[in-house]
Amino acid sequence: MHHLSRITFIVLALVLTMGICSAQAKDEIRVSGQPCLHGLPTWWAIEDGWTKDKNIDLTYTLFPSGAPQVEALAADQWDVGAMGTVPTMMAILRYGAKLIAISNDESETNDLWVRPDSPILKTKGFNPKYPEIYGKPEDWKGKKILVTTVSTVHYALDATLKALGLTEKDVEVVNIEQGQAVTAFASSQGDVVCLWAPFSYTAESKGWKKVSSGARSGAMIPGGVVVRKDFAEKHPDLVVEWLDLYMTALDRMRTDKAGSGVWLNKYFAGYCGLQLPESAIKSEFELRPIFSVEQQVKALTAPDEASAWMKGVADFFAGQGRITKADMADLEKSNFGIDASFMKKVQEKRAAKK
Amino acid sequence: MSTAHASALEAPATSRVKGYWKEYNSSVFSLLVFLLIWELVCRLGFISRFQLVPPSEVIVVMIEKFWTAPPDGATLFTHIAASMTLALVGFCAAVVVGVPLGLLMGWYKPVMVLVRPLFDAVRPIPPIAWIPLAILWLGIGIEAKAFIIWLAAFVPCVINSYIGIKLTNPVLIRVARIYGASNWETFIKIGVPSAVPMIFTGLKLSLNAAWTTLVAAELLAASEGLGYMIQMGRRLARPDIIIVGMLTIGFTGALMSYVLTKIESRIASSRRL
Amino acid sequence: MANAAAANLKEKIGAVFSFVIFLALWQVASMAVGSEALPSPADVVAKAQEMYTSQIGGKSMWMHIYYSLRRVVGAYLLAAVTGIPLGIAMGWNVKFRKIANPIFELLRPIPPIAWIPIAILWLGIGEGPKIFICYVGAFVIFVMNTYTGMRYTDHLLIDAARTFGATRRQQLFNVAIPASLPSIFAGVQNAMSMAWMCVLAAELVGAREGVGFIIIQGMDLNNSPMIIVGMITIGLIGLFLAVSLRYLEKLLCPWRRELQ
Amino acid sequence: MSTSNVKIAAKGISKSFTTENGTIQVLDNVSLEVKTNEFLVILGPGQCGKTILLNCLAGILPPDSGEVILNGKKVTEPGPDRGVVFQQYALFPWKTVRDNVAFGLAIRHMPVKERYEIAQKYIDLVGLTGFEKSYPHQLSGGMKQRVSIARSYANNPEVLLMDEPFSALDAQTRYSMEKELLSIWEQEKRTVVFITNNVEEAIYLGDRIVLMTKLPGTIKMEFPLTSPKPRNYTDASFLEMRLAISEETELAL
Repeated sequence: MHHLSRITFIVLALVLTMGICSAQAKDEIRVSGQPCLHGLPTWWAIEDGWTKDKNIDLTYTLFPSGAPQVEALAADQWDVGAMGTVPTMMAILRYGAKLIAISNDESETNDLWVRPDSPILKTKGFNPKYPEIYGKPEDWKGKKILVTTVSTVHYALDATLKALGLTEKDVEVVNIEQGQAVTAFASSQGDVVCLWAPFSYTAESKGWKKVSSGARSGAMIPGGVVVRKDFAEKHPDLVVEWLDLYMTALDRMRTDKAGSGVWLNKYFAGYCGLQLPESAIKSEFELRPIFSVEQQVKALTAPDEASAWMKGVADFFAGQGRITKADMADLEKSNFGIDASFMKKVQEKRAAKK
Repeated sequence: MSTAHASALEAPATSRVKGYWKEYNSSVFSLLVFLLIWELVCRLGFISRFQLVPPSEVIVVMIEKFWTAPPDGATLFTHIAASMTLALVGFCAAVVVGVPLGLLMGWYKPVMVLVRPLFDAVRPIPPIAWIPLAILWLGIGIEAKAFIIWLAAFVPCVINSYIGIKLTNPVLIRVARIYGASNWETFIKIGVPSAVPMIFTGLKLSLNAAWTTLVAAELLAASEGLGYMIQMGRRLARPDIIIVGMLTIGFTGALMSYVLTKIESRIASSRRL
Repeated sequence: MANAAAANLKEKIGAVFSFVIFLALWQVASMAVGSEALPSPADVVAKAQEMYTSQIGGKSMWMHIYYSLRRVVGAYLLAAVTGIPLGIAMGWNVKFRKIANPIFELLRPIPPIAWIPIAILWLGIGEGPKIFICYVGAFVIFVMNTYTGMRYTDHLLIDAARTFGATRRQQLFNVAIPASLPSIFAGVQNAMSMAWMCVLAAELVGAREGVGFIIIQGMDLNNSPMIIVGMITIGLIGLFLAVSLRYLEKLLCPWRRELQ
Repeated sequence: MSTSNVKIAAKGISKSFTTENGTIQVLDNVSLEVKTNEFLVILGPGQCGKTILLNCLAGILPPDSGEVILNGKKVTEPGPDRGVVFQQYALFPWKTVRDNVAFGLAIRHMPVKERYEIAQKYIDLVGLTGFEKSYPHQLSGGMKQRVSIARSYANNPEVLLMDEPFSALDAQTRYSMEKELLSIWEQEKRTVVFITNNVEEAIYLGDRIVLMTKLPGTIKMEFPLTSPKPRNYTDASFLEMRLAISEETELAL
């Protein structure tokens, strides 16, 4: 009797501890990413054997989206990773992570779509400050908008509405996950759907029309590259080494779009299980500006760039009541977790090589 | 004879309050111990506070959530009400369709032969898998979410009604036939009433299934509800909100099965008398 | 005997007939609403053929099935090893029951899918959380069935054993547990169905393989035929698991025939 | 009556139960003595606490006051020295006839071979030869009760407590079971306490009949039976006794 309950207890305890205590090798960097453009660099480095002559060992873990990625960060499951703006902010706010690079500018790939017969398409540039946004405020009013709330695309929607002089109260916002949003919109639900890549490529292939985006509405949505607080403090050299690799990949993606496209396709189809049309792969590079090392250093240090971009997102969240005033103060105090030192070291290293 | 549950008979008939206390003090005690261990595990640093929030903080958040909407956009009551509505709509629809179907399957062989294979084939498919099809067929309103819950709640209704009517005492059926009742009359007057206790067990299982499918259903275009609350807690990296959502689902679910058990025993005892 | 065989045949014909009707209705419905909203059976068959002969995410369908089964079986065994003893302890020891039951009752209604965040926080992103999600589903069923079996053990049998001088331990192992076996076996079957049903939720955690992953990819790519092939695959394997366990039970529990 | 000859005795046993409707006094100061190898029948109407009394004798239920003495020692719990044959058979459905009969021996860790030899002997004795490998659900009511009797006998108890063992059987089976029980008892004498609500059964089997009243159960009267067994239901002395007891029973009701 007593044996049984004791055995049950021990087994339970073992099961729990097995997962919690995960051993960590010393010169290993555990990298996390998503089935997205900004996940490619590390996978590319591993597959293409870039680390052969380096003394670091990369392991790569794929996450379906930002929420589990941040949860795994809380569980000390990875050291560095690339993700969207919202999880980046949450990782900084809750777990003290550092923002060490901008993976890409995702403003244009967070976009709003309508069906070709939508009245919104009739006018363009109602507010001359935002010439690429379609529709008059009257056209938008009362529309049912499918959006994944508390996300970057929600931020883009908010900026679009503001550009038209509207607020969320003037429209009907429906919270829905991305994949389901496409399905719902395809079956005639809602009037506007807010998507991010690669879902927007499906929208394009269905003949839906883009009426706005983060970029068109002045909402800057930077993809974040973050490092875990502990790891940044204990192994700054490893972080620099990895970041160098990451930047090498970004440089290639900037300069050799065709060659990188082959790898991106391999990553999506062969590793993530995501079959995308060729045009989508091309769009990935066209719609997502990527920064060089110099641009990165500038963006991370200039007061009107990374910190302003992050503040824009944070203000939006604060306005929505998603983060508290205290959270906002924390974020501002840490300058949104921005830490340019690693990128500067990469710059120095490259200069020394030359 | 009465030796079996002598212990139950031995409870002294004291005042009602005292009786209730005696019945539940061990539960209260056990929950307190549970909370204490949880608190200690967090406070003594066995587990990082990022991985598990201590109950003291969870309780504070839970109490706050009764009147504050941020960060997940609605108060706890709104979430509970939304989830309850959803679960009950799905549950009622399941009862309305599932019980008659189960009864007919048990009584009329052709119905069974035709429906059973499909039922068996559909049963192992998890409710979440239906989400895209639910959107295609029913849109993104309450109908689609209720459909997901309906799928889960439907199964126990059918199975228990089916078994219940199958267990009808054949003697009663023969008696009815001797008195000239038609097959339909026998079904309504003998078969259905004798299946009632089994159906009731089915309803209980069904409500349970409805409640546990809630989170899956609220993955589909929800703006309130306990599943949505957990979802928001994840997006905002707020483990405390997640745990409040989970515990509320637990509490409400436990409360619902308790109430149903009480109703069931009341009905059962009135039947006996 | 011949009668039974005839009835059996009738049932099989009925099953085939019902599927034919179902497929016909499906075909008509998909023609009515268009293959965009509902792919026709032919679309699905074509997609299935494509999926089973090519690779998805670098793995064949059979590998995906293998990965899902591995998770489910692992979780299932773990749930059996922990759930059955817990159910026995709760059913047998009053003190233990009083302590464990309220906690169990509180945690029981929390569905496996709601455990996803906690599973990731505790176990990371590897196989751990996926097994954990399936485990939660199966564990509850194992505990419930074992506990119910123990509680409803005919007290007369325990009394009978006591009159033979059976110790408390002997009463447990020679009477209460064997008497609960039918209920435990019902749990063995239901727990398997449940663990298998949870595989989709488990693979929502973030997987690159598995049948659940196929459905999730289908959802993300808005590819209905792919989803339906995934659903049918899950359904068929679930059915297969249920049937094989039923067969196993007949082999292991011969006295249960009286209950059927 | 010399005390040394007493096998099992109840001394001033009282027992009550508390329910939602108040306290029910089931046994009120019941005392009785059973001599070694005596076949004592306790006869009483339904709901008179006979079963509770038997459970007290078996040690399954502790009395509120009073005590049960076996071989001069106080009884506190059930033991292999007292075999019980239950009204509802209480056979283990997952065990074959042979394993059911050998249960008590298995509990005592007797080697399998020896165990089965003894079991076989009693299976033969109760006339179930050939059914060793059957499961209880494959047997009729009478056969199940035979298994139950064999199970008790196989354990070699000093006292056999039988709780209305034949009440669930049809009349025909009941007669033959009574006859068979008597012949088994004649072959292997034991102290028996047999509970019944059937007057004929009591007269047919008993060495002595103890008549109990309705709730609260007390002992109303005793009838010694001296005529040789097996008795004939149609004998004059049988009918006379039946009449005598019936009159008392009716008064008791």
